Amino acid sequence: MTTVNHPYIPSTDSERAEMLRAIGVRAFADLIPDIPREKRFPKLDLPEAEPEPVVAAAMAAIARQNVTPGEYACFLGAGAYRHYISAVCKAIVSRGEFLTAYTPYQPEAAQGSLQVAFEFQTMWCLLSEMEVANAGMYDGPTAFAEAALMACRLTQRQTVAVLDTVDERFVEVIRSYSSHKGIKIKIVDSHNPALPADAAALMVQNPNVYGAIEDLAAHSKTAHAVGALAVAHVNPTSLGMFKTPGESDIDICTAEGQPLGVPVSYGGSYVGLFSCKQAHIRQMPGRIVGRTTDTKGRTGYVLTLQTREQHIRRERATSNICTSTQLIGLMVTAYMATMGKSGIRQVAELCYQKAHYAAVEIARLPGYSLPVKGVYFHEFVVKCPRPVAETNRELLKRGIIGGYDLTRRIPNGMLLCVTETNTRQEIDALIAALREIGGAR
Amino acid sequence: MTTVNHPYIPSTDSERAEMLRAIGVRAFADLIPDIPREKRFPKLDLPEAEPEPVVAAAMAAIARQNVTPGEYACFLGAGAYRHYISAVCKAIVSRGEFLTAYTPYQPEAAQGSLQVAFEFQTMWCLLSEMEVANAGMYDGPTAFAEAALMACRLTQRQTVAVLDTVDERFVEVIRSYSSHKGIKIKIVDSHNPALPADAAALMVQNPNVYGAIEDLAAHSKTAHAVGALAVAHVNPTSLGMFKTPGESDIDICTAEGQPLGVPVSYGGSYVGLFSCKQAHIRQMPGRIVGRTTDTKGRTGYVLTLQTREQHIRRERATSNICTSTQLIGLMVTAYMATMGKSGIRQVAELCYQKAHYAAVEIARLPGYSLPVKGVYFHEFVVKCPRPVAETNRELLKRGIIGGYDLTRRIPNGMLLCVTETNTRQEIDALIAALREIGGAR
Amino acid sequence: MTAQTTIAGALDRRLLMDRSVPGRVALTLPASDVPLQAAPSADLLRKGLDLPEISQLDMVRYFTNLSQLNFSIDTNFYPLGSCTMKYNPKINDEVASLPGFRDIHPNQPDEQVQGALRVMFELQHALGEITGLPGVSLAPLAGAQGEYAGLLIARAYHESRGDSARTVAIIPDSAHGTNPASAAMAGLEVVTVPSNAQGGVDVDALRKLADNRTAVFMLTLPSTLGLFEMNILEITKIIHDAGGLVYADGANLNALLGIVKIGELGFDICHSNLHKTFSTPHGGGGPGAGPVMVAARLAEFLPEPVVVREPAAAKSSLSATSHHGDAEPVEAHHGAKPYAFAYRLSRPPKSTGKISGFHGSFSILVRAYTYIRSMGRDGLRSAAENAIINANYIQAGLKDKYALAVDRYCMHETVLSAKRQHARGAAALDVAKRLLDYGIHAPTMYFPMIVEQALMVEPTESESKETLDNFIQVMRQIDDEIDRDPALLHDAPHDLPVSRMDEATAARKPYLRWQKSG
Amino acid sequence: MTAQTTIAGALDRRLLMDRSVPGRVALTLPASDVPLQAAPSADLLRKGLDLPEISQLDMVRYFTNLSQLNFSIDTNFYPLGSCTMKYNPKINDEVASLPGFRDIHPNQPDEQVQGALRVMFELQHALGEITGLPGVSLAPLAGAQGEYAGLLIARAYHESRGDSARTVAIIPDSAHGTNPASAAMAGLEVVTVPSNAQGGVDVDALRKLADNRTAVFMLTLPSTLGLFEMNILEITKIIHDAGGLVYADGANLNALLGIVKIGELGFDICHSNLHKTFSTPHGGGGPGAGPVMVAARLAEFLPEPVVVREPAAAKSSLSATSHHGDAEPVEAHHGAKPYAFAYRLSRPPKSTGKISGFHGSFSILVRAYTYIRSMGRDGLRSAAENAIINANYIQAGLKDKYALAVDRYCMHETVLSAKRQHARGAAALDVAKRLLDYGIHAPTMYFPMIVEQALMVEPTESESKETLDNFIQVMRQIDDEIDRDPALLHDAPHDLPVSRMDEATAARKPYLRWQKSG
Ligand SMILES: Cc1ncc(COP(=O)(O)O)c(C=O)c1O
Ligand SMILES: Cc1ncc(COP(=O)(O)O)c(C=O)c1O
Repeated sequence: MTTVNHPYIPSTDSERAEMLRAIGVRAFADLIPDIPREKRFPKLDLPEAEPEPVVAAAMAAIARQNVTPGEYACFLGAGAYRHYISAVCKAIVSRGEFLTAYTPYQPEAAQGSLQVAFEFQTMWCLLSEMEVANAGMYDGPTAFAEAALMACRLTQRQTVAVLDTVDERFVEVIRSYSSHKGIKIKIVDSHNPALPADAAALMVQNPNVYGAIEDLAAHSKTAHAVGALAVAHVNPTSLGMFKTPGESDIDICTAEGQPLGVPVSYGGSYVGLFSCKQAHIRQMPGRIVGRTTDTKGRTGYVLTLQTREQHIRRERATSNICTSTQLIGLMVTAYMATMGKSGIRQVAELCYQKAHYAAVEIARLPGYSLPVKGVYFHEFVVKCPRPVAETNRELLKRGIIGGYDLTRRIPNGMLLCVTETNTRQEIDALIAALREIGGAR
Repeated sequence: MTTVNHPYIPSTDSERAEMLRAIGVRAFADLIPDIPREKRFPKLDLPEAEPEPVVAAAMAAIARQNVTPGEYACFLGAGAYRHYISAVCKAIVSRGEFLTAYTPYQPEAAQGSLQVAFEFQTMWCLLSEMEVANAGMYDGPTAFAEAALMACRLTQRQTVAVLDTVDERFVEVIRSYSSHKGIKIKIVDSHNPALPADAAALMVQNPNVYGAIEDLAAHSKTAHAVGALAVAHVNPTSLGMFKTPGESDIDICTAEGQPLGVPVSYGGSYVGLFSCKQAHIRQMPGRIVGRTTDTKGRTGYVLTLQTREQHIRRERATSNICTSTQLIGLMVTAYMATMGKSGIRQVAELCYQKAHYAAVEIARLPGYSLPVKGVYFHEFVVKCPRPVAETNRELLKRGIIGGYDLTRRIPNGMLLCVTETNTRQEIDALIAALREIGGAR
Repeated sequence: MTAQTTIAGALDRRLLMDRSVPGRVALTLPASDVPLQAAPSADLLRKGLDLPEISQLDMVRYFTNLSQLNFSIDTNFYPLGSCTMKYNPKINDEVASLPGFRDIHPNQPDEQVQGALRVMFELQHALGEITGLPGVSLAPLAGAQGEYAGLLIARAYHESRGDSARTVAIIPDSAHGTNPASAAMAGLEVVTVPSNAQGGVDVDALRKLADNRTAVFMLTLPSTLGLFEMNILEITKIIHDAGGLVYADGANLNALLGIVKIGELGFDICHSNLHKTFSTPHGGGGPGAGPVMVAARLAEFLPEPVVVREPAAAKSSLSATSHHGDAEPVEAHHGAKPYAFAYRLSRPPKSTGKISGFHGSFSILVRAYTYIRSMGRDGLRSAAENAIINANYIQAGLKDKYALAVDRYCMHETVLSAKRQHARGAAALDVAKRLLDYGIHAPTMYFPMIVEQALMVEPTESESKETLDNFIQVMRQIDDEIDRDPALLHDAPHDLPVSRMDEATAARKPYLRWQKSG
Repeated sequence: MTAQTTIAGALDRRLLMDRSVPGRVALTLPASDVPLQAAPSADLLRKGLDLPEISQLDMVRYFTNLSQLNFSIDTNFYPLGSCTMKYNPKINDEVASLPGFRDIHPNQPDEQVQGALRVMFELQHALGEITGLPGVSLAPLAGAQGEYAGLLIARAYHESRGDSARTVAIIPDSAHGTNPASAAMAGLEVVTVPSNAQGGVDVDALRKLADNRTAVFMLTLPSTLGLFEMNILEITKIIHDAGGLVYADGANLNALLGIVKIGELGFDICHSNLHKTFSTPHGGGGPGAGPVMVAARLAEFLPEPVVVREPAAAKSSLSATSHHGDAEPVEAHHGAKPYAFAYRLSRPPKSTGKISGFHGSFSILVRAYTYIRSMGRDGLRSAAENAIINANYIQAGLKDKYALAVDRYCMHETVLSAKRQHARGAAALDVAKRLLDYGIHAPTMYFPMIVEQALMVEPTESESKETLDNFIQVMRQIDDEIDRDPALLHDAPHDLPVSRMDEATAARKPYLRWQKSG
């Protein structure tokens, strides 16, 4: 029996002894007769416990080993976006009662989490103009992939058509999620999307991998023409301004929730947003919260439609998802609520304005051009005179974290993202730096 | 009527109009007939409202204009001390229910704050080994000054003897607090404290202005011999190790609470700790929380002995204090509780060990000496070969915030403070830097 | 009720020491990393040390549960008169906890803390601007200390003129208790002037009291009755004519922001409670900050420190015209070169001296400064206007049921009298306690003392109309309950962690700390 | 009850949209600072946008009040079996919110995020060490995704050997629902193996099922009955002999830390729920993280990314021997010079690919890493031992009143059966709901499904003996209440924000979002 006195373990030696006595054993080892003796108590090649002040200092030192946006101007997007998060949101999210609760299986003891989830569903429906939503998925890409599976279930078909303007990252996740179910993925030309007749879904990203706005309504028509569902994966911030999936007759809408109040945090934890038409709810994956009444007629909220889920339906469940991302959902809820009607719109417009200012100015620089046509939101591709990695290294020297390297699609293509967090000063510095770097050869 | 839409002001124009109608006036100005017309609505030379993202960025930029301990090694003490504050304490203190409550005048709606204050009183009594304590004063120096006034009330005398090893800063505050009441301050020689016969109190600081330990028991005897009270102002961290005021027969004990879990925060907000012998409670200043029962016999806590206070007794109150420092009291409470029996002792010992290591090593450096004899805790005076301001400037270039300039008492005297937050690496860097700087001439 | 309970289902109110178990720890510290040093002799050391021994989880759970026993702005409407329980913006807390503010040491030389000094300097400017009294010291740690500082200034002023017989402070009977208490601390004799029927100062009485012994007249503006003094210009003239100074207790400054400048009414000195008007959190009873503002001719007496700016760097004040980039004015502080710095702490030439440990309630000052920037000049005025409208709206909604202390338009708060309710069997206390059952904090009760059965209601501008409407409805319903079921009031509150407390016993047999016995 | 109430004194449960008032704002944003750009054509734009309009105070108050309706670890004992509701250290949250972790972008090149990659690399090492399975990918976002990733690896392994007829997953009847669900997603046919009378796997039945179609056998260890499989070595051998792989559902890893390494028992693959064993907050249902660990020979199939270290910088792993200064290994990243960097993201040669958006649940990974450093090797073992002792202590204190699913010493949790209580008129549900009245969260109910009236109790190591004693007492008292006053159970909970909910109607007529009607 090791006897470590640790802040996270209250029992003292004498208490442990007392408990063992009450249990009726002499030593701890008597409690684990089934563990093969020769395998017990292996040596762990791990350091000894570090007191909190040591850990705190060590972790701060490690954190400083990263180049941190905020200290550096940052124009990276491509799936994760920097937006201002109000102190109000942080205060709400740090409440221990939200942070340290479990999934609300006991509704009487979890009305806080449940009502938040109901607000989340509500506001995501309002923002996407879809009819119903679930309480969140792991992240955007997995939500998109689950939408593909859902479309296959709904149509009883096994082919998923993916527009060629969808990010490869998403296609990979869709493949991981579907490959062993015999589902085939077909990449279709965005300019002339020819869908196979047995397509379960047409999967669209909006804005697409180049940051450009897709014609969702047209894609819906294309899908519906062959009896497929239209699935759109959208940037939620863009909905503050652009036409919604709901208005475009999209059947299933997913999104990466991160831009709505979630720190970029090296890519996680995020939350997938998922909404669809009312008719399809019983094939929706994930947790769903519904309103009902208690024995005294009081309004309250519960997890509902649980028969879709793995803990009831097991191998026939709509998804294997169990622990989801409720806390990140809370961040998104607090964010949407705090930004509200005017704020969400304003963020979208600021992003649009600043990105366009940057794009127009960069396009004027010798050697730089904007190779992708079409309307864009807050991301756009710049063709650079020098390789992107090289350009970015030069930018970093000037205190700027540059854009995302899209060379795989466009030679020397850099996807730049500008949000409301980028000041004009930063944008002008970027422009000046690009001019300098571009001309350096 | 200005019509600013502001996050902190919910009413909209139409609601305001509705309310004015309900009140029965046509315009806001109708509500302020008593304000001289010609004085109304002056121009304020202040900027326009800044949205939260702007304020947040601006304040972060201003904060970066400071040289921040933590980024720099820091050996400053002299009244404010850097100690490790657990994340637990920060989490507790940031709870909105504590942060945004008022003084607990309605006990039924404030049992949280009241029980915390009772814990505060308890733990400060336990730490100082005094019999009773109040719920906190503005800060250490004002607590010390109020103790002088209390001693005058108790003894009906008008002279306060202050040991010459008490920091001038404290003497100034005592003077501000007492001068217009006709109270005289007499500075007495610490080696041979000759008290005037009409002394109300002997005021002692421990550790004293040089960081050295005073013989509190001897000072108590000296005071009591002339019928004066012994008042000790102590560093609470030192009580983790050194003999207590209680054991030394001190009558009134005060302390700066800051070292117990309060950020140094450029000198405020802090909290004054105040404890005394049971016999004197009715002359104690400040808020006091007591235990009692409710109509159903349940235990609870209330503000008590309020007849001492200004809101009841007005000009005959024991003090004018009203808003005090309950939240800082909470920080101290959370800190004492989290450190607990072993932690408080261990912090004191770490401070002692590290300070002594530093002192011994610095004393070995050519040109440096320790001019003050006696036992010290975590501060000590170093006599430098070069002026302190100059030495500190040199230290800063090497990433070190040096000591407190005590030249007013000791030529080239620098008061250095070493706490558990200073790593050996930092201390060794200080020693190396002092060697280098000292020899530079 | 989600709290920790006992086996009997009651709240678990045990104290930490009762939860303590030898050997438990909530935190550990690293071992010493320096060579072992000689210990001090044993007789210098303390013997035992009794403090709680609790695990970290139990610590968090204890305090989290305790917090939920509180009413607070973050959870409840809190119309506590005279206290300005307005919203405390979260961004202010976030800013105050930036390492560059939270971790700077009060003994760092001025050149290392230019950011902090800039905040203080610009806050001084803003407060001077808002009050019309340009001399500002941020040193006082709360309103009462601001008063005391102000009175010390008044005394120093008279003494500097050889006018040292002025030892009387005239104070209205409606004043807050700190006013006479502060005056007494300052060695002044307190003389009370009565209020007139309209809740103002009895001017004739004042005229009789004002003479060559008058050091200062202290007036709360708006008054503790929530009224703007109707004879204000006459009053300040009377005092000035008698050679005295006029002090404004600025606790209620929230009603005057951008509406009128105290200094332009003839006041010489005032304080402001930043924890009221400037939205810093009350923290369950502090910390506060009570800066003192004075007319230019009194600035030389201000308590230290005062932050000054070197003329060289004349740009960055928090003003409409000269407000510049926030990262500008001070040079970076790296490397070897000496700093260019602009702000420094100073001691006014005839300063009344030091009244607190360091430079004031800095963490509160930072919050107040952040608030002022967030509000801007129009936002501040809007705050005052909405605070006044909200108070009058409540007054209008209740005056048929609850008597008014004075039937006039009020400023930021309305003082009701529960005398009719009292006549029907329910005291102001009962009404107040019954409000708690509705999740609304009680108004200030029995203050000002000159009003019978006073209930002082201050909604502030940060409450919404629905919240006010709900309050009005509840107050009216409570009035109904007196006749319907008086026990609802007498036994209130019903559902809180405790019912009414035996305060008499608490005071008679003070039990002020945990005792081993339990 | 200190919450916001309606005029009727009930909780105010209105939703944000019901509280919305046109024109209110909780936050404002600065105007654009760039020249006005051409707007997109109107037909590309959305029409209306309905979202709440609420003031900032009302927003804070709304969410703060909501939070108080929850039970949570920070406020209550939460003995929820299979969920490991242990203490979530506050320092972990503080670390995760350091700008250097919180604000780094997932698309930053490796050389810019060496700190982050180091955390991931060392966490991989630690998890490999704890489980004895050295191949680690941190990509999976929760336990269920870890399972799925593991099953994809199993499939890829068999396929890489041309053994593609292996399409069966054998799963015990006691398994968690995610196991069969994940297997189905991976295109495997699920075959169930029954449990034996001692709660272990029916070895004979397993032997019959294991054959050349067996892709994988999934076993939860300790099992969902809280038992360590008594024939574990035999079982792993049976599967291996049949050519299958053995998967460990590591949801219950908390019982094994430093007690036994899963890999040494013959398991090939496992996942671990960091949000359970490694104390990251459950957040009301996630986010979690479910890293997958595999034997060395399977490492080439791991999902991407995996963090690798360049041999050049062979120092800083989180290991007993080579753990060095935290600020060391990576060169500073200022100025012009190219970085010396050691860690990079990589894709294993035969990777099953990408299963989530970026690099895993980073904010959770940081917390788990911090936890492991805080515990150290002895602390981890101590956690497991104390978790096991605590569960057995509860079991011993209740077994005379509540039947045990299996009467053996348990591991970290004990599965009680309320069948005797059920016979007397109170179901497991009633007991569970009644516990809520005592401020204790309900145990997991009716799981595992093979146990009648199951109540699965997992106290964890972070609860104190008093808390356990109180729980035992309360459970015994509840048992008494069945005969004394059964309504206490049937109508429970009594004092919570809601009583039992009509879940049937909720599912029959789904009401899933706010509607204008209300
Ligand atoms: C009118 C008035 N004056 C003075 C004060 C004293 O201010 P403080 O509590 O900050 O010391 C108060 C505070 O309650 C007050 O309401
Ligand atoms: C035994 C077991 N397996 C798997 C899981 C699934 O893990 P997660 O919820 O993280 O997806 C759980 C979680 O409840 C569990 O208890």
